[in-house]
Amino acid sequence: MLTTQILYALAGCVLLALGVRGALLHASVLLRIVAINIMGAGVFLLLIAVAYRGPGLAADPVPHALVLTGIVVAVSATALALALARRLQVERDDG
Amino acid sequence: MNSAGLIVFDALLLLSIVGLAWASLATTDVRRSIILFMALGLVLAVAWGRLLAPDVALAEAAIGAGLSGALLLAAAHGQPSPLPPESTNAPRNHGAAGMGMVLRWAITLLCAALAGTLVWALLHAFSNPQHDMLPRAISANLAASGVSNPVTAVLLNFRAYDTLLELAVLLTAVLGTFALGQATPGYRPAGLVFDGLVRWLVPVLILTAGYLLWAGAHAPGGAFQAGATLAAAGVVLRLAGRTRIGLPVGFMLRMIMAAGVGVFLLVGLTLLLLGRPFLGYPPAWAGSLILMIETAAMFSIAATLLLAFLGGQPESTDVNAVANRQREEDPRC
Amino acid sequence: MINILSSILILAGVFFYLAGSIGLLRLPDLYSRLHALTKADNLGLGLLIAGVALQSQDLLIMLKLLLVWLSVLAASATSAHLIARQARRQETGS
Amino acid sequence: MADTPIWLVALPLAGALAALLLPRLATAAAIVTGLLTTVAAGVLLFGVATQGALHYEIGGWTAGLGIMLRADGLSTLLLLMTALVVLAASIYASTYFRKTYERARFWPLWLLLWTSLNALLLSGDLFNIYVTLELLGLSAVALASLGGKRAAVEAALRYLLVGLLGSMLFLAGVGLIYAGYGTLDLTVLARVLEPGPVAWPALALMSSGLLLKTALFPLHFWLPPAHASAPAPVSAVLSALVVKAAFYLVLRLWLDVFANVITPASANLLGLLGAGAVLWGSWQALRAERLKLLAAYSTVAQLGYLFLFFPLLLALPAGPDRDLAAGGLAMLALTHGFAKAGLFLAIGIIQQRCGHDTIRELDGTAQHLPATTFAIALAGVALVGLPPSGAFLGKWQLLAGAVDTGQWWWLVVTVAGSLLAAAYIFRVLGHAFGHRPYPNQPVTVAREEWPALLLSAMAALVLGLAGAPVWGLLEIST
Repeated sequence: MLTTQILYALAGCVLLALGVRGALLHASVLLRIVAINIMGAGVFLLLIAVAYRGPGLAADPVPHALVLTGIVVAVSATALALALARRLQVERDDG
Repeated sequence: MNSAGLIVFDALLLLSIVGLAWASLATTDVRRSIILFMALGLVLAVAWGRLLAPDVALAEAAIGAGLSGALLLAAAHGQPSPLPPESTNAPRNHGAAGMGMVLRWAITLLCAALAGTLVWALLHAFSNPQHDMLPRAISANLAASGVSNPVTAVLLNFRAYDTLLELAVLLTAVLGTFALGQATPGYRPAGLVFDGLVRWLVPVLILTAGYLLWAGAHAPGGAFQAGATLAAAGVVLRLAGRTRIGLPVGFMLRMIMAAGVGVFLLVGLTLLLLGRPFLGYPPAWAGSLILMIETAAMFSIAATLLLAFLGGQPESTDVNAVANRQREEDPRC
Repeated sequence: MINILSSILILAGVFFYLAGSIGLLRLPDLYSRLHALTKADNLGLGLLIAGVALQSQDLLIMLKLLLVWLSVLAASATSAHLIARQARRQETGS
Repeated sequence: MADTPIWLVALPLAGALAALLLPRLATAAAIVTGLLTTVAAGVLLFGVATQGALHYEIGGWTAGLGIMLRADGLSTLLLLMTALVVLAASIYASTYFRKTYERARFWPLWLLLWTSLNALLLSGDLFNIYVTLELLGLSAVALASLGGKRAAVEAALRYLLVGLLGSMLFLAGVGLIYAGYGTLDLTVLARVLEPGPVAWPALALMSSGLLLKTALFPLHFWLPPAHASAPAPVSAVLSALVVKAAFYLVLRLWLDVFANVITPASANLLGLLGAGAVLWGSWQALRAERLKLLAAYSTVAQLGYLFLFFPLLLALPAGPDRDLAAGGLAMLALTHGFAKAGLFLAIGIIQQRCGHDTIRELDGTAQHLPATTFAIALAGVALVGLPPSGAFLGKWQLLAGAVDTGQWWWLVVTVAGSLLAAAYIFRVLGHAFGHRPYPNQPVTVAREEWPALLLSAMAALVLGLAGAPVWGLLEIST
């Protein structure tokens, strides 16, 4: 067992749980979007910690590639969510 | 650095990660939360570096911290600042407030249980010897993949199909934002100092993007990091109040948006028609094909991220835009 | 010898960072906070980079470090200017 | 033949790009793509029926290193249903969206949605499934927001946030699996997974993400507004296919990949939630004031039936009885797909022709739009589960399974749900056949009404008679 790996994975779990809590409890749409992004960051931290093999050893490249994909997917989803939120604001102001 | 120092470093890093996440979620001020989130992204980039994931560190710094933050801040732009505290302080009768408290605690407990279970499961997973079947298979096949950076090999060769679909996700998101409305109006023109920075920064960013794209084959970098850097150049221009930010309109814009998925698909299908598997590059050609796909992907990613920052379709002479404001005719009964 | 020199530089850099952070927390208004932050950070980073550059003993890496410092200088100077100007605008209400 | 799986993904994706680049030809491009993809789905079905399950290694890399597509009986049947439903809805959509800019927006997203459905049904890799889920979620949300009204945007935003929460939970489960087993390939995982502290939480995380997306009671709150405020062809596909894609993944994980990890208690929990969905969804459908809302709540209920099968399948020993029950589940899912799509398209016609879909004001619709009303009645036959619809066969197996395993309480739920379904369908038909004299001429517009009619007829007549081949195909598994 690698202490580093465990510590970072634990932080990932904490971020995930904090994000879920924020996503469920916040009233503001933007804050919910931030919360979901933090949740994603937690999952990414978990994956990268899984990939870590110790100092001086090459890490497993698969989780790195997965996280890169995940980051791009997350920013896409964030962009769409923000566009929806903005449109909703416009509709509210009009009505 | 000796191991004691490293442990102190780890502890500080982890504390700031958890602390920033907590602070970002604890506030009801949207802008404050976003800025703390961006700070979290930067600290995470350091953590990726610490965990020997430089590719992810670059992407996180450019996309996770930079562009996501820019998108969020742009969306918060229209909102009054600081946002009046929502719902928590809203007048309520006692029963509803009691219910709310119960719900909050229930959700908090649920999330704590979630974290606890995950930790428990992970400790079990880590107590077994680590699986290195897949990393070994990757290094055994790296020579045939056309690139020497294993992360690029996974992204654009072994799991290229994921990346193709991921580009489709990006395209979907921007098409979705197009359907929702027009680009936001620009910002006021930059003053002398900012303009000076822009003049020097934008060429450097473009150069960096080119370098990252080329370096991706053998060192940390690649299309996503490069595309995000290129998009950052556009964002900077936009913030400096420029109207022309390097994006074409109409057909050319759609070409650039489609280029990433298009070239990828074209390469895959051409190989299929030549009797090879879909996206099964011949080893001799793999390097060039990957560079070609990555170049197209970089432009698509940059354009897409920039369009997402604009928040919709830039003004154009397109039929779409002109007719955009027209409402549907009334039903015909 | 080089080790001692670079340690002194790095420690000096850390001192400026510390001073800057304390200034950010303790100083009364936005302008003086900006003053503390940018001045101290730039100098702190410069010293830190000088210390690290001495350790590396490779010209290319030294150049890269110099580039990092120059970029940060430009960025922080500009952002400090923008923040101050925006604050000024809000004060004068224009 | 061996390449067919990848064509099922590549064709709609290429079509989406064509529709994006040539907005004026978008409709033609979409219809051509639709025909080609449907042919490909037919070829795949033929291939699987004659040669057994198909595997396709993308890039020629072995599974594990690369990503493998797999097509077995169940996924092939769902792929063909997807193709037929999307094709019919496409034909309807070509008349529904009348303006060039509407079409230019709609078609690329529509074909991307189809791409994601096919990719999801074929995927044999856990992380790839996550990517397809995100593609599915984002394209579905973008399409649902096309209505443009405030209600549609609001519902779409909630749909997106719930979907993101779900896919992040799913991804956390995937990460756990990778930490514990070092592979993402479903076939390999099915071999190596064992019950324990890694597999249980991973399955729980992935399942809760998927249950959010498939809107299982009580996580269904986002579905009715999203499905009821989207444009009609989009609602049809959201209700018939999109939620079912997430259900398919639950089924895949529980009965196939994690088969030796699940416990009877967890299956009973799913059954219980399913029962809640059947009763609550049907009750809300009965109380709905708008047709679209009725259809959306009916989706909640119909998904509930599918979850009732889990405790039965777990209790039945492997053998012909279990296969029969599994076939009943597939039959019910297929029938609901066709029937619900037909119903939503028919509602779309009513909404466009009459300007509203308020149930109380439907009087005279049967005279005004006879073919559309017939389509609704046919879809209703399938939703209630009357013979000869496919749902009748499915529910019959559900009842038989409940009796065989001595779990009579599922029987009560099924009967109660069917009675409620009959009530809400007859409520609609009662108004439609109302005697208020209707001044206008009867209208039939073939291109608008055929898709709805064919889909409903497929559900109510064809599937029920095609039981034997469906059961035969389902026995082909990977």
